[in-house]
Amino acid sequence: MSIENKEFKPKIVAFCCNWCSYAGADLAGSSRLAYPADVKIIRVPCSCRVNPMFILRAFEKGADGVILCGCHPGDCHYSTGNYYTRRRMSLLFSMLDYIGVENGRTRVEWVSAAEGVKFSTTMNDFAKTIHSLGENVRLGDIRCKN
Amino acid sequence: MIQDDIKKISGVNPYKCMKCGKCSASCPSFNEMDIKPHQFVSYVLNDDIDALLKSESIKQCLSCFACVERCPRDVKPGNLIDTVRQMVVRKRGAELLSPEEVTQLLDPELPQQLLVSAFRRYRR
Amino acid sequence: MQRIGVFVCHCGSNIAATVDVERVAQYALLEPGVVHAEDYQYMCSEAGQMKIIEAVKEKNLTGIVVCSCSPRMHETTFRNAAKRAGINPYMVEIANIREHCSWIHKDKEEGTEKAVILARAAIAKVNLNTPLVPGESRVTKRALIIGGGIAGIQTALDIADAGYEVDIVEKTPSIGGRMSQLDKTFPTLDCSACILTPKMVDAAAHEKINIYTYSEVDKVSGFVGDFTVDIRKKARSIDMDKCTGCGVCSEKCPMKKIPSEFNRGLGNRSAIYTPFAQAIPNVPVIDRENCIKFKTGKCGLCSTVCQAGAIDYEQEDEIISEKYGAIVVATGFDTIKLDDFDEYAYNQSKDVITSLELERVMNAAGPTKGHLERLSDGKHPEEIVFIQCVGSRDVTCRGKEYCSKVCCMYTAKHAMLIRDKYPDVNVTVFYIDVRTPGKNFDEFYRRAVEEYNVNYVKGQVGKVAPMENGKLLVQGVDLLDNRQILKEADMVVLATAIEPEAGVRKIATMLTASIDTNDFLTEAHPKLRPVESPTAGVFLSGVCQGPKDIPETVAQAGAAAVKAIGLLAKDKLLTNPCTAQADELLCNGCSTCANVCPYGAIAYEEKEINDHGIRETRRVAAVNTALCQGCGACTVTCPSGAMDLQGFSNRQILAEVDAICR
Amino acid sequence: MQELITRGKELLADGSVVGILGWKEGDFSYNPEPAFFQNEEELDKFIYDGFCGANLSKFMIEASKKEGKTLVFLKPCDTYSFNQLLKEHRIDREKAYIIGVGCSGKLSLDKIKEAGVKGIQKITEEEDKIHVETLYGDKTLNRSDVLLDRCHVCKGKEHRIFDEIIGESKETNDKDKFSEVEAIEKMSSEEKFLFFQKELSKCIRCNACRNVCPACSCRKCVFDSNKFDSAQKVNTNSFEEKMFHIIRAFHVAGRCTDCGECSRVCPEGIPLHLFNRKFIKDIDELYGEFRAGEDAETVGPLTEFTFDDAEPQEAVERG
Repeated sequence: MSIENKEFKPKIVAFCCNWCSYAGADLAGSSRLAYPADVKIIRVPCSCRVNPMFILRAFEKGADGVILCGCHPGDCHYSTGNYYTRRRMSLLFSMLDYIGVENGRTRVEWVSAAEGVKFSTTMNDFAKTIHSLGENVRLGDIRCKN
Repeated sequence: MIQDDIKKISGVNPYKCMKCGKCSASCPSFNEMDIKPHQFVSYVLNDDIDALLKSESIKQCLSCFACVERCPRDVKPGNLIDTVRQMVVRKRGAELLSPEEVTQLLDPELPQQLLVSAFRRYRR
Repeated sequence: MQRIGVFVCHCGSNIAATVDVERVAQYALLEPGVVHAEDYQYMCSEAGQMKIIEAVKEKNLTGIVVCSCSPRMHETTFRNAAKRAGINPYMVEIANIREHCSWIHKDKEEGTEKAVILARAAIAKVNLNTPLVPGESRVTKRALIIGGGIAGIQTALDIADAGYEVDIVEKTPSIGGRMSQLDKTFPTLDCSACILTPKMVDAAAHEKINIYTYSEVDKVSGFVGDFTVDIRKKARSIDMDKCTGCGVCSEKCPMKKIPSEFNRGLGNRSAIYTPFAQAIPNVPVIDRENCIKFKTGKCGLCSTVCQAGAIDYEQEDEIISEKYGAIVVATGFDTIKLDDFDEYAYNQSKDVITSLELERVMNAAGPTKGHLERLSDGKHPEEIVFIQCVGSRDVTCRGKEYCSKVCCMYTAKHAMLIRDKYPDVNVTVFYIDVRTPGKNFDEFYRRAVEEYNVNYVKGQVGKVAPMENGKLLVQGVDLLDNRQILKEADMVVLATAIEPEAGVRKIATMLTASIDTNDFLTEAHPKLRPVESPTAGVFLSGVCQGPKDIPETVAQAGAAAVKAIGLLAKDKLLTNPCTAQADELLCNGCSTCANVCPYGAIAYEEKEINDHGIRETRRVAAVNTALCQGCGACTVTCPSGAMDLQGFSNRQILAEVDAICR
Repeated sequence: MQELITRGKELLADGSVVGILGWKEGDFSYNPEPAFFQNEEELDKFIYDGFCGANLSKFMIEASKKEGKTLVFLKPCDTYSFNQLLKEHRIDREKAYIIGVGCSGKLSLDKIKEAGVKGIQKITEEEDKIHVETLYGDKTLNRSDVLLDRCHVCKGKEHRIFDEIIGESKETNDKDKFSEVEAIEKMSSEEKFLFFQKELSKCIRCNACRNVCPACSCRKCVFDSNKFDSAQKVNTNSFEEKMFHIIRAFHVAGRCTDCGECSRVCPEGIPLHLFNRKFIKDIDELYGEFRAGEDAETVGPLTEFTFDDAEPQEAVERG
C-alpha cells in the first residue's frame, strides 16, 4: 500500500510455454474464466527458455511476482525441457528465499492445454498471494549505500 | 440454509451425481428404506430436506458405506444419510445411547456390523 | 529503427466490448518505432488483411503488431498477409488481447489498460525482430504405421494406394488387432473376420506395404519428413522365408496348456503357435518363456517335425533402422483390469466375463466353438445379465472418467444375438444411459428391445455373488421402478471400459507426441486437426486418440492417411526458423548446451575465429537448424549467453519484460 | 620447494615442457603471486609456501593455446578446478604436465593481521606454528588460527588429476562446510534480507571475484556482452549487484568447486562463497551429493534430471 492509500495494483509477469500453458491460458479465455488483469503473459516456446536473468530483470523493473508455467513433467512438447526448468527454478527460487525475498513471489506451475480452469485458479491464487505480500521492495532498487 | 449445512457437513456435492443408481443397487437396507440412497442426492439437490429429516431411511441405514465405496462419481450418498441422521440426532439429543446402555443391549445374535455401525452412529 | 504498424482488431464485439480499441491504437502511436496505428472490425478478414497490406505499402512499414486473438489462432494468417505485403513474415507479432484480455475482464477500463500494455510488449519485441527465413529439409517418401489393427491396416492401405512405401510395425505375431477378436459387428451384424480378413490379405499382398509383426519400435530420432526409427524384430525362432505355415509344429508341440492371448485366456494354445487361423503372416512364433526347449534345452520336437527346416532356436532379435517421412500411431486399446471391482466377482467366478471375452465365446473359432455356455460347467444358460459402464464414467481411481463409447452398442448387439440364437435365454441389461448416436444405432438398440425383448433396466448392479447352486446372485436396482432387483443369473457380462494399449506412453515419449492424463494421444486441435499430433509428422489413427467404433476408426484411418500423403507428396519442407544460434565469438565450447539438447542438434567444430583481430582456432558450438526445434534449453544453460533463440531472443524477451513492468 | 624447482628445471631442460605455471615472490615475501616461467633463470624467483593459495588451473586456459606443454603446479583442491575446466573443454590435457604439490593448508594474511600482528617483516612456517618477525618483535601463532577459510573445509589431500606428485599433503578439514549456510537459512526472511543487503551493498563491481573464479572462464561474461542489455551497467543501477552475484552463482552452480577464491580476493570482504555454497547444499540435498571437478566426465546436475525431482515449491519450502 502506498502512502496515498491508493489500491495496490501488483505487476505480475507470467511466462507461459507455447504448447501447454499458453494454450491453457487461451482456454481460460475462451471459457471466460476470469483472473486479475495484473497478470500479463509472455509467450516462450518452452518453460526451459526462461532464463533466471528474465525473472530477476522483471523484479528489477518493478514486478511484484513472477510465475512460470509449463507443460506437466513428462508432457513437454520438447520432451525434456520442463525437467531442466524444474531443477533450475528449484535452485533459483531457493536462492531468492535465501537472500530474503519473500517466498511466494515466484512460482512454477504446470498447466496443460486442457487446464483452462487450473490456469485461471492458479492466476487468481497467485495474484492473491502477491496482494497479501504487497509491493516488492526487497528485490527492487533499494540498496543502502553507506 | 439447511441444504448448505448438509452439503458442508457431508462434503457431498450432489451435482456430481450421474444418477446411475449404484448406491441403491449396493444397499443392503434398500427394501426397508422409504427414501432410497440415490434419492437422498436428488432430495438434497431439490432442497426437500424436510422429507429427509422425517425419513425412515436414516434409521435403516447400516452405515456400511457400500454406496460410498462403489459410487463411480465419488458422490458418497452414505455421507448424506449420515449427515441427515446427525441432524436429527442432534436435534433430539435425549435419545442418544450411552456407552453403558450399549453393553446391556448386546446379545450373541447381534450382527457385528450393527454393533460397529451403532458406535459409528452414536459416537458423535 | 523499425517502422511499425499497429492493427487493433475489434473481433466484432469480442474485443471491442471490453477493450477501448481506439484508445489502444492511440496509445500505440506513442511507442517508439510506431508510425501507424488503426483499429478495424475484423482484422483477419480479407478487408482487414488488405488494410495491413496497404499500410505497409503506404507507410513503408518494416514491422507489424496485430492486437487480436491468440497467435495460436491467426498468427499464420497475419504472417501470410505480411508476406503478401512484401515484408518478412517473422516481422509480425501478435498481442493477444482477446483470450488473455477482453474475454476474461469485465471492466472496460481495466481491459483497455491491460490491452495497451500487451500491445506495448509486442511493439517492444517487434522493435528487435529480425527477418527470419525458414530452412528446407527433405522428405523421405515412406511412412511408418505403429500398430497393425484395423486402424493401422486401413491407413497403410490408403497411403500405399497413393503410391508411397509403408511399413507396419505390429507387436503381436499377427496383424488384425482387436477387430480380429470380434465375432459380429454392429449395427449390421456382419461377421468381423469376413470383412477384416480381406483387408489383412490386401495389406500383406500390397507391393508397397511391408509388415513387421512380432516387432516393436525401439528408438525414434529425427523430425518431420526425416525420422529415423529403429525397429526391433523380436526373435520369432522361425525362419519366415522357409516356413510354409503347415501348422504341424503347433499340433505336435507338447506344451499345450498356455492361455491363449487371442482367446483372452479362455482357451489354450501351444508354445509354438499362430494366434489364430487367419493370422497374417501365417507363420508361427515360439513363446520362449513357455517353450520346453528354451526352458530345459530338451524337446526340440517342432524342429524334428518341420519338413521345411524353418525352426531356428538360435535366432536373435534383429534391429532394423529405417527412415520415414511420416509416422502414424495406431496402437489401439485394451480393456481395463477388473481387479479393483470386487463387487462383480470377476476374479471369483468363471461365469462372470467381459464383453470381449463373450466375443470369443460367441465366435465359432472360439473356446466353445461358438456355443453359448457357462464357462464353469458348460451348461446352457437360462438367465444372462449384462452390466454396462463397468469402469467407464468412473471418476474414482478404479475406473476411467470418460465414456468408452462402444459398450452400449456392442451390449445391444450381444443381447440381440443371444436372443436371436437362443430365444429361451432371458437377457437383462443394466444401464445408466443408453448412448446410441450414430447411423442406424438407435434403431438397432430399439430392435433389441422391441423385436428381441431384451430387458433393459435403468439402474446399476451393486453386487454379484456366486451362489452354492452355481448361479450368480445379481443385486441391482431399477431406478424407474424404485425397487431393488435380485436375479439368479447363469452368466454376467461386464461392459468393461477400454483404455489405450499399455505401451502407448513409451511410444508417445519416443515421438515427443503429447498424451493426455488418460494416455490418449492429444490431437493438434480437437476440432480442426483431429488426426494430427501437435508433433509435426506424427498422425493419429483409431482408438489411440480416443474411444471409437470400427466405422469411425476406419474414417479416421483414412483421414490420417490423407494427412500423411499430403506430407509425403512434398519434396521439401520448410523448417521452423526460430532455432537456436551460437555466437561464435562468445562460445566457450564447453558442451553444456549439447548436454541438454533433446534433439542432438548441437555439434562442435574446431574453427578459425577472428575475435576482434585475435585469430585463433576455437572449439565452438554449431546448431544444425534442421534438427533444432527451438525449445531454448541450450540458451539458458549457456553461461556466456552465446546461445540465443531466433524469434525469442534474450533481448526480445527482456524487452517484453521491460514493457510489461514499465 | 627446492625439489619443485629442480624438477621444473629438468623438465625445461629436456624439452618436455616449454613453460611453467607457478608462484613467485611478490612485493613482500608473504604475498607471492602466480607467475609464468619460461627459462631456468626465471625459475630462481619461484616460490612455494603457505601463502601460495592462488589456484593456477585457470591460467591453463591461456597456456593451452601455446605450442608445447606447460608444467603446472596444483594443490589437491586445485585439481578439482582443473578437472572441471577439462570437462568443459576449456583446457587441453595434452598441453599440461601436472605436478601435484603437497599442501597442509594455506595461510591468510588477513587473519594474521586480524590477530593483531603489525609491521610484518618475515614469516616462517613450522608444522603447527607460524613465526612472524615484525618491527615490534617476534610473534608465534597457531597455524590453524590463520588458515584460509577454505582450508577449514578442505576437500582432502588427494590430487584428482596429476602426472606426478611432489610433497606430502595434510587434510585440514575441521569445520562443517554448510554451517554458515545453515545459520542463514535459519534466519527470518527479514534477517536474511538485511544480511545480504548489508554485504552486497559493499560491492564495487571490481569483478575480482569473476576474474579469479576458475569456473567463470567465459571468453566474455554475459554482464559484458550486449546479449542481455546488461553490459556496462555497473553504477547506473544498484540492483545490478544483486543480479550480478545471483546470476554469477547460478552460472557456476554445479560447476563451482567451492575453491573459495571469490571470497579470498574480494577487496570488500563480501562472503561470496555463501552464494555458491547454498547452491552446492541445495544440489546435494535435492539431487544427490555432487562434487564438481571430482572427475572430468560426469555431467553437471543442471544438465541432467530425474523424472521425480522435487518441485520448485517443495525445494523452497523444505526448509
